Amino acid sequence: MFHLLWLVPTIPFAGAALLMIFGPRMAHRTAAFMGCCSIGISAVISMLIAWQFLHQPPAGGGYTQHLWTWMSVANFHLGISFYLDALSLIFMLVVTFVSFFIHVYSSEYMRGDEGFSRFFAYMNLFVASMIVLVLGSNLLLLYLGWEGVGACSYLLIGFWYTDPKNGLAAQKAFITTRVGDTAMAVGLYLLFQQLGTLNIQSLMQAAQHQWPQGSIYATAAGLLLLGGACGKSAQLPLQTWLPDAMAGPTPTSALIHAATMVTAGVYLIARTHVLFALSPTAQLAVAVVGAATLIAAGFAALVQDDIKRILAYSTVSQIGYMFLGLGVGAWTAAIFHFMTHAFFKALLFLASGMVITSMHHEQNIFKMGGLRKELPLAYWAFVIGGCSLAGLPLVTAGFYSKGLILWGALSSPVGSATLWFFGVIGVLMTSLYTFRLIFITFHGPCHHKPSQKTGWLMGVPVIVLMTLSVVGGFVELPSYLGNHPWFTNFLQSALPATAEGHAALSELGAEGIVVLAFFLGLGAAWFFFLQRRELSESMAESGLGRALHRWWYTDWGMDWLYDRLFVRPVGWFSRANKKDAVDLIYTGTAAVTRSGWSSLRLTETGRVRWYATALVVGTVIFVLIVALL
Amino acid sequence: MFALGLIGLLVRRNLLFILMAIEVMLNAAGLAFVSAGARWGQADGQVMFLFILTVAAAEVAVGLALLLRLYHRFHSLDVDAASEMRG
Amino acid sequence: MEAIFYIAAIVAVLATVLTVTRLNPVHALLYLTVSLLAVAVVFYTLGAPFMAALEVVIYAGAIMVLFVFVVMLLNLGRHTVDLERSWLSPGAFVGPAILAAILVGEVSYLLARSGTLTPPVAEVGPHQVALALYGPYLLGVELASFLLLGALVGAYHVGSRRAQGRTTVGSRSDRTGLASGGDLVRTGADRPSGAA
Amino acid sequence: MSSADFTALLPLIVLSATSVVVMLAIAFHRNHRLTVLLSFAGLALSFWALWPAASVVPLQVTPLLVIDRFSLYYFGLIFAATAAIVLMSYGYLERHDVRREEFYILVLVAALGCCVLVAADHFISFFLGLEILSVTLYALSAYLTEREISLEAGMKYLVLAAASAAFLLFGMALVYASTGTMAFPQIANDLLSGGAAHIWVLAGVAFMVTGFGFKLAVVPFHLWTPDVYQGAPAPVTALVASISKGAMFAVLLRFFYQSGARDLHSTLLIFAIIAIASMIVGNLLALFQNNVKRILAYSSIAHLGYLLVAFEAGGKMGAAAGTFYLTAYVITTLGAFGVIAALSSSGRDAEDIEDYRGLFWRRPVIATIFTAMLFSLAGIPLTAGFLGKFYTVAAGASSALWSMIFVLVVASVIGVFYYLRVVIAIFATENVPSDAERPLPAVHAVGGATLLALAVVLIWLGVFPHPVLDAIHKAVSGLF
Amino acid sequence: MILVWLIVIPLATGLVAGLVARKNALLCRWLSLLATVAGFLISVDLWVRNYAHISLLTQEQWIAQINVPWIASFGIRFHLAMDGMSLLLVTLTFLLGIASVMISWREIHDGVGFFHFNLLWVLAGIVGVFLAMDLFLFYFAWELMLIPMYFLIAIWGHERRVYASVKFFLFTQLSGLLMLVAILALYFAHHAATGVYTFEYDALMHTPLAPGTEMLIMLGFFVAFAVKLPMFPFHTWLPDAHTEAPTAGSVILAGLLLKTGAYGLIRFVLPLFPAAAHRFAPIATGLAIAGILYGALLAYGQTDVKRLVAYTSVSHLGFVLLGIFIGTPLAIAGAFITMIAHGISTGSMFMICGMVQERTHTRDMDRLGGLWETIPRLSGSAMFFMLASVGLPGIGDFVGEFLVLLGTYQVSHKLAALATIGVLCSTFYGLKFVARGFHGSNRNQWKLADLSAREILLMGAMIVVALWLGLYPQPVLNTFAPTGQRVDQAFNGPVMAKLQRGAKLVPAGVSGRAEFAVSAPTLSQTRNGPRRQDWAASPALAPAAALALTDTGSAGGKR
Repeated sequence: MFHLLWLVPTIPFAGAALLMIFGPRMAHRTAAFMGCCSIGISAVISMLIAWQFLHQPPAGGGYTQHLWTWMSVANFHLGISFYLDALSLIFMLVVTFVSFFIHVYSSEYMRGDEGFSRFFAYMNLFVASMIVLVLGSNLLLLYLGWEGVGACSYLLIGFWYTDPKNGLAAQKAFITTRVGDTAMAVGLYLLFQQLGTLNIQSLMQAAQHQWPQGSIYATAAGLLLLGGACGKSAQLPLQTWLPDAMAGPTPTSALIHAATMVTAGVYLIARTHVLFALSPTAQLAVAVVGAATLIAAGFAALVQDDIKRILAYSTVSQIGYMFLGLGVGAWTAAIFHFMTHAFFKALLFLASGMVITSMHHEQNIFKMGGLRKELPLAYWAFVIGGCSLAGLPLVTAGFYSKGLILWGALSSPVGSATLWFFGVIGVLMTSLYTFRLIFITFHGPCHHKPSQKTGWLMGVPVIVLMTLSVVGGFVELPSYLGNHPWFTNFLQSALPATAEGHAALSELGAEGIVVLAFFLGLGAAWFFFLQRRELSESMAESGLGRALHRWWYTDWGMDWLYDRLFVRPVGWFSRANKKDAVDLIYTGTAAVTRSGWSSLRLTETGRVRWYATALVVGTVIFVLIVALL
Repeated sequence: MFALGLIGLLVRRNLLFILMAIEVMLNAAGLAFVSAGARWGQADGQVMFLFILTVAAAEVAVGLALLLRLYHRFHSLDVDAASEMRG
Repeated sequence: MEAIFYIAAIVAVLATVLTVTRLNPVHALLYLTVSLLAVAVVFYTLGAPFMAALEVVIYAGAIMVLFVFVVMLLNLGRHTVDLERSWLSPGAFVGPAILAAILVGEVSYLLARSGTLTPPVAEVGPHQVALALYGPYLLGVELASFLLLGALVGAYHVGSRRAQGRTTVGSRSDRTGLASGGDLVRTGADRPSGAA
Repeated sequence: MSSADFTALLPLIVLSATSVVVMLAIAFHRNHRLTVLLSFAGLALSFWALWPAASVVPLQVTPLLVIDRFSLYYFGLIFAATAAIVLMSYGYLERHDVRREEFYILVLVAALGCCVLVAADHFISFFLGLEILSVTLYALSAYLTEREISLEAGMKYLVLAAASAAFLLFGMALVYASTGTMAFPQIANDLLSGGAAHIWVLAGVAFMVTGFGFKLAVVPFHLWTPDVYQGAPAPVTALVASISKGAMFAVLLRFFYQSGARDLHSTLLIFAIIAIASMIVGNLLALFQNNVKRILAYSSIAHLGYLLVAFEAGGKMGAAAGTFYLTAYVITTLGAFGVIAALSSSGRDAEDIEDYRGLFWRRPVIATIFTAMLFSLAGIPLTAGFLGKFYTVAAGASSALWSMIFVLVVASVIGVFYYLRVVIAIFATENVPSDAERPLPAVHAVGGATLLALAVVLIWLGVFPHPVLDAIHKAVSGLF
Repeated sequence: MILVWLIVIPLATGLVAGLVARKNALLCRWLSLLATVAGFLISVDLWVRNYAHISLLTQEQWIAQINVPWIASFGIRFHLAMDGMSLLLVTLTFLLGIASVMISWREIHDGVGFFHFNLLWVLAGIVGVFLAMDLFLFYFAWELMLIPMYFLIAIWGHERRVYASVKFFLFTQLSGLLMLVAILALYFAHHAATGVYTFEYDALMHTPLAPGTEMLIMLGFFVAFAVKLPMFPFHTWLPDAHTEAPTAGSVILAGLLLKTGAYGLIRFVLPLFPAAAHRFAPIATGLAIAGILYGALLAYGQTDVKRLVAYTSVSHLGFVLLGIFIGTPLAIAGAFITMIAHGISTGSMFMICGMVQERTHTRDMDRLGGLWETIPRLSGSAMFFMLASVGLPGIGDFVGEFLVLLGTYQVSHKLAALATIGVLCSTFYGLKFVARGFHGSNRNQWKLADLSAREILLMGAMIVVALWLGLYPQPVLNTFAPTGQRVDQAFNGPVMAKLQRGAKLVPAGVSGRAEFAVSAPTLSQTRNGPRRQDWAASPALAPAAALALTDTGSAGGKR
């Protein structure tokens, strides 16, 4: 079965190519069928591969499929080859399955759109790239997928291209992630220069052998890769693009900007965990970035009024958790959270898509309200997804994954109480903004009657994801619940287990605090946004409240800062120098030459006596030369 | 004398005078040859003078013919009258 | 002998100065003739009597006669003098005179640097000249004949009033040109003259 | 004079005989076509006579002329060029209402003058050759006596040429006075021996430079060039630009090489100044000029500057480079002025740049020829001009004249600009005048064929220069 | 002989096509197409037949050559020779030739014959440049290709064609003449050293030169190539020329003419003047970086689509220059791939601009916009090539740029980082191109015809080639490898040898640096890591090492 691995990215890619070439003339039904089918097949193949992986794990925990030589120059050799281990398998499975459901969902959601086949083409291309990203056996192939998903994200954010605002959002996303990619590319050069290869497995081995613990190279490489990860995963300070990315169609937001692509940074760091393990500095940086992001995004989410933006900030915040997990060496916890997050965040987005379609593309939650009765499926999806997101104890997937991360933050040798504390604050915030969203949208008075009902094509994926959001957490039960770390064990061949240090609190005790935080948040949300809504409004109206509101609303003003620092200077320079100042050198030369002409021209007076005079002057000069020499 | 011819050439606007000035210059050059020949006691200088004489005659012939044409054309002997071309 | 040389030389120079500065073409021509005659004397003192003779015969004789013919043909008289006066301001001499002076200065400096001329050694008479001319320089004579041929054809073509080919009848412009040529002042003044 | 002398002089004798025969023919029967035929036949015969002459060279024929391979090469060039001029004049003069036949006598005599210059190794023959050339050129420039500018050109040329000849003579006299000889090789003896009179020679040479410089039209003796080029009838301009300069350059080479004056420090300096100034000034003057004849005049100033770089380089290579460059230049200018002549009408020459607007779309063949000539002037490959420039730069490089080469490079880039201006007009697609707006005269068959032949030679020289290069190498060895 | 055909076919067809066009313009087009296709097939055939042993060409340098005397008195020979690099470039030439003929099918109506004459002659000139191994012949071809190009711009160009064509001509002419002077200087230097007059490439390669002389001669060559490339700050002719040229002209300019500059650097500057090139490398690479960034920023500022694309060329060719002067095998190979890939992608960009202009009669992005709505296929192609230009992995441009950067990093961290920022900047203009040109609302209500079958074929082929280069560039790399190896030996060999002999700066293993593995790569752990580490450990950058060397050289025996 392993040898079918190459089909997993190829089929979506072929689907994308066919859709691009023949799409414009295709019936929407055919296009949808083709799009869903190609992903479906590839999901099935992944499943088969996973089946075999579980039963007959490949020797050494990884299987490499070499397709062809990509480039080979001097001592630089790279292949187009795929590498499958537990880590990539998890990602592959999640990507193919979630995207399959989202494809199915989209076939109804996008119905009637002009660019229907184009949408599926892009989505397929995205899936193909994402799979290449997770399967690439070397960093460059990973980079190919990495950039590929970036491009697809750009294409999909700007999918409704007629509105320039969407285009701007798309450009912002692409450019911001590419800022990170620049760092990552430099990291690649560094790794190759130091270790002589870009093959991930050899690289990891070489790093372990050649670099001592705390090596400066490991730190540099780790930080550069972290830069890339920050860009793609929308972490501080490059997080600003993600909320704007919500300009794309909602399924896109669900798939790319929530479930899969944005977690590529997590995958990258997990993939190259050896480097981070070698460098405490780099690892700490990851953790700090994660912690800072989760708090910052939490505050930003709290004051948004656009339903998708709230979810976007929550995504940023949740990826912050994953980074925190990675940063404290809780590798498997981070991956675990990735998986559950993929489920519940996709669910939330799909549900919000249902709301938005019903509300005639109205996204402002304050113009909604009381939708509980009108849209029960969406409501329950939100409730389940929201609880999972916020970590309702015991019954939701999010609770287990987030708990694992937080326990890692507290207990691992590189972790600390401070990091843990930030995590807990994050839980409070999450619960606060999640339930704020739910209460405002679905409870309270009803402002607008929703119109159309959604069909089963949208309903089924939601239901499936609802299920997964609940049961997805049971693959890893913490010690206080019987200690069944199936997930961690499964990943053992690819990622080391979280090292246990001594913690100030017992796992159960710590978990208790987290649960407390959750309920605190829930309660506060209930109080401020359902029970005494006017209180929250008056708080927002006060001077300080308004300032804070504005500050958070604009994501801590970072867009403004970047605009002043980078965008405007570059734009100004380009515009000011549109005519190319360097050209002045040459036009200047031309002007000098021309003036030479016009002045010399005066010597041609047409008068014969003047000509004779010149003759004589010439003679005088030359005789003078003779006389002087 | 050569220099004087030169001055004449540069100063006069009347083509006739210019031709005369040229004659003076040629004559001066001829004088130089004759004296140089005399210095070396050779006939060559004088032979050269003879040819200069011939040339002077030829130049004057063509020059005066041209002068007549110009005069018919421009009704003037002013050389600057004939300076249509410039620049 | 030397005294004659110097006197003749001074006369030649003075006559040339006058040639250059006279306003009346006829006067200038006469001075030029005087200058040429003086040069003939100089030739004689330099031991070239044959050249002296030729100078008188050809230069002062033939060539000057050509000039005189032209002057007569164009009827250059008083009008020309007026015109020349307007053209010739003393200032016009300054530039050329300075240039010429520099040139003379340079040459004299160079000559002075190299030492003095040796005096003439011996007279070179017509006989020697003839031997040289028709001996080694025979080809030169032939070439001179072609020079004259060229000048002849050229002067004939350029000077001819019927320069036109077969088809032309004596052109009117020519005739009017000749007729109006009588009055130099009027026609000359018609032309835009650049003189200040 | 021995029979060998006669054989050696045969080309010149045939040429002079031709001019006499033509004159007699005119006297008996005035016929334009017959005159052209006779002239052409005479030139062809003279060309043929080079081969018998080649069998006896090198030979000093009387003290005045030396017939060696160098002379013969230039004879050939002059004959061929004159033949081309004669042929292109036919169509040109047919359109003009003048006495046409005398033109050919003058052209033949001018060619004779050039030949004498080329073969001269004595002041007397030098001077006589120069004056034969000058006197005929006065008449030729003013040949179209009904045109004011033609007369003006003749007058300007006469006054200045006579003045410069006087300078030349004066210089010669100084040289003669100090050396006691007028033959170039003997001057070398005297120069090499040094002596007190040395300085006289220097002064003499400096005066002679004026004479050379005037005929070559190099800065600062160049001012007459555009006026004469513009005023003279196009075929005459071709003559002034090609063989007159060619012969002068030949005698320049011969005089300065054989008399040893080239090796004088001051001479080299003077010519370096002249060369650099010519290259820059010539090209700058042409930049935005709108009269094609004047453009070519200014460009000729620059080209002579390039030639002087070869002269400065010296040695066999310099002489050969100069000769090759000159050959290419002669062909090119003949072609260029031939086109102008072919397109000229009776009223005026086709000298305005606007006359050529869209020419390619109206007369592709002649436009292509003109373009080829312009590219050759600009030194673009496939043309002889390119190889000429290449050879010149090579000669300069072999003598390490880097500063001059640098000026050459920069100047020729400036030069490219104004050639392109003409080319742009030729290939312009907008505002192309129709035949009614700006009628183009029919190109005369003879002239057209001549132009085509010139173009073919131009390309041939540009691609397979080998035979000509061989001939030139043999020729310049005669100088040493 | 086959090489002569490669030149003669376009030349002869050009003449014939030019003549028949008056009678039958269509025949002229078909003839031209036939000639370019024939040339393309010949070169592909050469490639396929020789592919197996190209990489083994160590003794015998050339796949094919012809060498006969031409102008014997100067020692000039008609020497054409082809190795892997020229083979690929010739193939590219004919490929883009086909594209140019096809793209002009409907665009050119006036002077069809002369147009195709020029088109084919410029191709012939370019092929000549790529094949000439006699420096005189090289210069000959170098100049020869300018004239038809000039005409293409000056006659069939857009509004400011005269200005642009003259500017183009003057720039290239001046730089070309400087190269001529340099060639001659080399020629005489070689004569002075050996007594032989020759323009032969191989012979001149080993001319002993004093450092100062070598530098000056090298600069002469360099300027010519740098102007063609074009290197900052000699680039200003390019935007004008590219913008004003007709589509085919832009394609050839961007796709081929610029490559002749890079070709010259690889073929002549590095091997002929290794020491001087090493000393000059810091300046050259600095200017390359300046070009990358400056070009990208200026491209961003443009509103004329063709001008925008033109500035991207400045930026991309900066990578080529960077790679060449970094001079490690990786970087040079990367530079070469960039050359090929840039030819394809930017050529296609210009074709797209041409198609847009043909349909809308404007190139102003302020007047375009929203084109996707009416011409999705064309816009899709534009999107693809924009992504190519932006350096999306999987498309040819990325491979080249990545290899260059990877190679650069081994020599200088800073340069690599700056150049990578250049890649980032490419995103700015790329996105602007699509956003302003094709996205947005269709304000002007354009209703246009989408790609015709001919155009689909063209674009499809270009996309396939670009993807092929991006995903499987190995055949190209293998074909280029022997050339790269020789360049590396010539460029780095002497310096390395000196390093080893004299200063002992670097341990002995470094001489193995010249190795240029082309054998089937073993993905498992071919770790030449330690060697690389040497480079890293001694922060002696290749050029810096050379600098250090000259210092030791001047210090004489003190060490």
